[in-house]
Amino acid sequence: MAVPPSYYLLLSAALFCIGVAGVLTRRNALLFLMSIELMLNAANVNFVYFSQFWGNVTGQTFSLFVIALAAAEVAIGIGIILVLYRNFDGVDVTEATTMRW
Amino acid sequence: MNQWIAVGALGVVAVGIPLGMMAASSMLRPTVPEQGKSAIYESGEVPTGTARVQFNIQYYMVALLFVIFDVETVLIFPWTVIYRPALEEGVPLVTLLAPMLVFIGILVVGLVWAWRNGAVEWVASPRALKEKTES
Amino acid sequence: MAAFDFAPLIVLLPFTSFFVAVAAAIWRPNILPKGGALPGIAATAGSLLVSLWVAVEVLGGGRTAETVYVWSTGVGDAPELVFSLLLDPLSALMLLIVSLVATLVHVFSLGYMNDEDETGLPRYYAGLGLFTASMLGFVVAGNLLMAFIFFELVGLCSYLLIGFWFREAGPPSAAKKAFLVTRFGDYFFLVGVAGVFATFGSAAFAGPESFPAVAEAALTGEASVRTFGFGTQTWFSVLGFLILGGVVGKSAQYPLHTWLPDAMEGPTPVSALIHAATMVAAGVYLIARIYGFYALLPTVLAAIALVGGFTALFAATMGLVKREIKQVLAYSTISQYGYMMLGLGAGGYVAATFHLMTHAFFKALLFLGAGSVIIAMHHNEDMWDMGGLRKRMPVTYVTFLAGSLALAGIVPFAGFWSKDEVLYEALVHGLGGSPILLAAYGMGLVAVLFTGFYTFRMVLLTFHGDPRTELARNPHGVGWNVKAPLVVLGVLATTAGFLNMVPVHELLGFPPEYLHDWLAHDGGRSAFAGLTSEHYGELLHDWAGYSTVELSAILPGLVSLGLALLGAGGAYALYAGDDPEEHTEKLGAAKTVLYNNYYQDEYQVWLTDSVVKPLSRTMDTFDQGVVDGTVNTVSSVSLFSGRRLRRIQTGVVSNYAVLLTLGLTALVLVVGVLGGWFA
Amino acid sequence: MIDLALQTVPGVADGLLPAAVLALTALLLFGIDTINPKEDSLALLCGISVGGSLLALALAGSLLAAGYEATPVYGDALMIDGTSLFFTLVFASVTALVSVASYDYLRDQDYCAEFYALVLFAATGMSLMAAANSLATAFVALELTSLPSYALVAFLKTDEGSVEAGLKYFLVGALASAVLVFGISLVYAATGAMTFSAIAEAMVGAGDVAGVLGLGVVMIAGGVAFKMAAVPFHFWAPEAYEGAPAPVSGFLSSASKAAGFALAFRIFVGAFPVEMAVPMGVDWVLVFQILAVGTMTLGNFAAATQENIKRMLAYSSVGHAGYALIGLAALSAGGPNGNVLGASMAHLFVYGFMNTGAFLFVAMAEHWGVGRTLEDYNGLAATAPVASVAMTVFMFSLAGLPPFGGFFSKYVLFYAAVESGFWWLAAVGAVNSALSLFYYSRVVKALWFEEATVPLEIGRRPVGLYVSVLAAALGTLILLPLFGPVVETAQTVAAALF
Repeated sequence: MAVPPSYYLLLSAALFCIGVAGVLTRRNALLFLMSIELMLNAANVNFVYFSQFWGNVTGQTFSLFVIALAAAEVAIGIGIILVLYRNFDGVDVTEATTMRW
Repeated sequence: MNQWIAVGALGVVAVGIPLGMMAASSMLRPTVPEQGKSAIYESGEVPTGTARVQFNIQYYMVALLFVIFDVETVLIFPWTVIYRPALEEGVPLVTLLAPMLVFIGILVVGLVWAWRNGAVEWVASPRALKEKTES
Repeated sequence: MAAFDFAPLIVLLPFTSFFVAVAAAIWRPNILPKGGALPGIAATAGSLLVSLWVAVEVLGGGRTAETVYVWSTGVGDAPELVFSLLLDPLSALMLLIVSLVATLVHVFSLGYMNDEDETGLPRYYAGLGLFTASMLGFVVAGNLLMAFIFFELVGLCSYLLIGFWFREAGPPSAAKKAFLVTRFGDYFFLVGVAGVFATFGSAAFAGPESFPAVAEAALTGEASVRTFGFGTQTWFSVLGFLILGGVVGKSAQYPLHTWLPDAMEGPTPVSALIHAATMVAAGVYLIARIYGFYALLPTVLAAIALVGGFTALFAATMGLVKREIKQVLAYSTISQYGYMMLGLGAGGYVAATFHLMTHAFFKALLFLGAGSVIIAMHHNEDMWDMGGLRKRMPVTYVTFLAGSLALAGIVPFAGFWSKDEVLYEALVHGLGGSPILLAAYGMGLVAVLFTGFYTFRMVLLTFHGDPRTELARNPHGVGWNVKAPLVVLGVLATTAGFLNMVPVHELLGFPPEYLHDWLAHDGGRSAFAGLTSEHYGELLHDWAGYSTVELSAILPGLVSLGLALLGAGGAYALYAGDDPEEHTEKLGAAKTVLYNNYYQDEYQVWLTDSVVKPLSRTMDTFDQGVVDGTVNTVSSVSLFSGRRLRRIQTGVVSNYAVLLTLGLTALVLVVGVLGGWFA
Repeated sequence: MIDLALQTVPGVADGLLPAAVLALTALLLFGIDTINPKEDSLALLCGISVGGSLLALALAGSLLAAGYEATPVYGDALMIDGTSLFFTLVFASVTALVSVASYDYLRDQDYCAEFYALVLFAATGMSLMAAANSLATAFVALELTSLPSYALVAFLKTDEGSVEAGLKYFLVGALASAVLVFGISLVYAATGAMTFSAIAEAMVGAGDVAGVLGLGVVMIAGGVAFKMAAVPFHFWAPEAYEGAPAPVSGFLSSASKAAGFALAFRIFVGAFPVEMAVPMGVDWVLVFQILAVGTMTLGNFAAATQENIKRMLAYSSVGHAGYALIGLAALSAGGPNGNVLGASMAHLFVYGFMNTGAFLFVAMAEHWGVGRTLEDYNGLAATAPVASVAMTVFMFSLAGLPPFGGFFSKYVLFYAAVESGFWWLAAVGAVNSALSLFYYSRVVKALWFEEATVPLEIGRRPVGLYVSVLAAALGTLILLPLFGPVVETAQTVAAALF
């Protein structure tokens, strides 16, 4: 009862789109970050499945890299969000608009 | 498709049982709202405020350090997978070990740097100190 | 070939003087006597001497086209980019003209700038030095890329020099206008250069590999070139028009002439340099330089001739009504370069070169003369404030008159012979089966009349009559450094025409037509056979379909002379005698004279109001409205759309995410639909 | 001599040495800070940083001059060849310039060691991007470049502009890297391979999943376009460059952008060859054509209306990304692809000097307390003539006026585009160049021709900034006679990619 590859693609695409929707609608910087994590994990679904599909471990290894880099990204992101909070008294990404046009 | 029916049935049951129990109990129990019931349970202590308090920033620093070093360790995993087969294939031990030592070495440099820069030291903030002396 | 070994010095000497002046300006502003004029004079005089030597060498049959420096050899079949020298009769002649005029302008600047205690002199002389060096570099350029580089440098220097008095309101904007308008043309040129490289794989001017030679071979089918899907002739014409864009901008031809009158804001010696020998001449010289290419393209030639003829007429009418002496000269410059373009377009390569040369002398003379008048008038340029300067400045007057006679085309001054030849070439080729040239000829002929009129109006208002202001009664004296250049140029403006007296030669069989002979031969070097006027004649006949009718040069000469005299006479009739207003005040009783003056005044008013002014105004409206309007519209549309576009950048990062996502989606859709992913 | 030195480093391929030097320098800086976190000797840190980047520059230069053969290392994960060394040259020189300039900028700042270490880590990431030979290394190297960059942009923790810039850069960057990873996952799904050569081989059999592959390719293009600051992935750029410390703006807009291009050249030429991808319907050339035209136009049009010089430079840098994109947009099966790509590389090389120099001049103006708008620059030339001459050189060179380096690179680029038959790209580029002259000349006009509104007091001549601005100006000028060798090298190494 193998699940066809297209199902996995649809699953990851759906995850990705949920992530995109979160990015587009959320104003809280932390939720913005979480949405991006979701998008990264959508990619991980693909990697893990297709690694098995093609019979090599490249994809699974790469998904580990993605996870590690996502953590690093979050670390930097939290740092930036902290200074954002100090300078703008909040973590609303739409508040920081001193530069435009 | 019949195997999917089983999956669906499992889902229905999984959601249905708790819902049913909650529904049943709300129908059977007497409803006596009281302030003490909705108060925060702090193991008998009188709560000092709401649960929505701001944590000291240093919790985040420690958490961040944990997350980073924790996740970096995951990268050791693929190496361990190939370690033994590669040794058996006759790859020299140095060739196999050196990259991982370098990797860990770099992590150690980062950790020591963070340590020396006070990332893991708990510095009492002036405000916290003040609160402590006041209470 | 010793002279040719020293030829790079012609460019390097003024360039060195530029460095000296810059270094002085930065570190020791007062170290150089005369604010840096002396190195400049020495350098340009040195260039002049070397140019003379080169000219002698060329006269003896010497020619050279050598590579001086290789920029890039390219990879595979990519073309080489090189700096190369091309010394042949045309460039030798132009070198003489440029270095001579530049030397005289440097000397004159001593009187115009130093003696007037201007500040920032090292900067001025640095600019002059670089300007001269760039133009000389342009003249000796052996390929189109190098020519383009120096062409741009010339534009940059004009920007620096026109804006010399940058603390005043006018000069900086004039400088900017000059720079931007010529740059506008130059971008076409740049695309043209790239196109030439892409098409021919070479941009050299001389030799069998040169692009005119390859173009000719391609048209006969002996060589194949890349034409990007166009017909060979069509594609060459496109290239020709692109290069022409740069020429039209630099040589101030319609419709990109608007910068030139404004450029009068610069110091007068700079105007002399710009108009006589350098920047404006660069455009015409470029066409002459690659005439072997243009001679293959009848469409482009016709366009050149029409643009030239129209510009000649159009600018002449505008010159009729100007008050400032330099404005009149500015419009006359545009008009005269129109003649050169007309000459080139009509197949008169020699005639146009000839006019380029004589014009360089007499226009430099007129500008320097005007500069002398301006010194005398304490920098008042309004001719209606002058009058009667003849007696007070005899040297300036006599030389200015010689220049004016040359400009108006009165026999035997230089301008007559050259302008007459240009018109003659247009006429004979026009009658010989290219009727479109006749239209250009007609416009050029009418312009002769106007030229005579405005020239003498200028002379009469400035020098004749009674002084109209206190300034004109007691003019400031001018020194030797102003007079000497005027005398040298005065002699040249009078005699330079004798080099090529076509009608006289026809009548008497002598003296020889020196310039024709100079440009016609390859000096026994077949590599340069493609650069001779003989060869151009064949090309014009074979490819452009230009043929001549047998026609005496004397009759057309008389016609244009008659028209010039008519114009001059008209000016004399209107402006001779003393000034009306002054006159009325002094001789209140003399009613007849007053009536006559009144009549003159009325007539002048009538003439200007009912004929010239509407015409000029129409022209001006067109100029301001349509031409400037187009330019302004383009810039304001750019700025407006720029302001709209930057509004996308709302400053809200969520909106960026939305736009980024939408952009990506759009890209996916476009590529996907075209790539058939959804099929 | 180099060869001998190389033998002594076990486990590191000699072509990777420049990158290794950069990484070790960064670690060394961390080490110094670890030993003595409180007292930073700025001169020492700056010296180490400059020394390291110059050493990397020298190594890359000598390897390139010796004609380094293309060698895949670490099981095809990285490819050391002329292209990677060429780009390493760009990165190392920009890093050196920025390090010198930061000396004055950091004088009153804390965390100087971290600043330099982050710059060098980013430079390491860039040189790995230029050497990437697999989508995995490409992603890791890209993140290694991006993460320090985010921190660098937000370096001035108490400055609202810097923090806002960092936030925007980070959020857009995170989004773009998520897009990139998803693109990579789709390509992996369609081909089952990560290294470029394997992907190119597997593409033959991927005809029936062209949609998945194509979607992945376009998303990868989006991910690298973020690094290049190409429209519509450029939104972070104006703000990040405006808000960041000026040396960082120079670093990002020159080196980081060049790294994006290096990666794009590698991925698209190596993994998705034109002659295979386009017939399959995966027409990434079209993607880059759209991006190139949009980027050029939007960048230049928006720059034309700016009053803030830093922001104007930011938009102009977007515009220049559009020119450089011609290198990818004018590729065709069987065309003179090496020339086009090489011309684009040479343009990035020249651009590295002139653009860094321009931003460093802005840094100098900030150092003096001059404002950021055009009006504040009025009459600056009277007070600081030498620096203003350098700035004039940068402006004219950016505008593509002869005889500066920028003219030649743009000329060669447009010429190569025409040569490949994409004359319309060259035409759009030429029109945009004309527009760019407008706003560049405004700066020159303000410097030289306008009167200062407020009398300008310049307290100190910052040595580091002066040295780096003049070095950049010198570079821009030296590239005039040296442009021949540069473009030849670029075109040779680019031709080797195909």
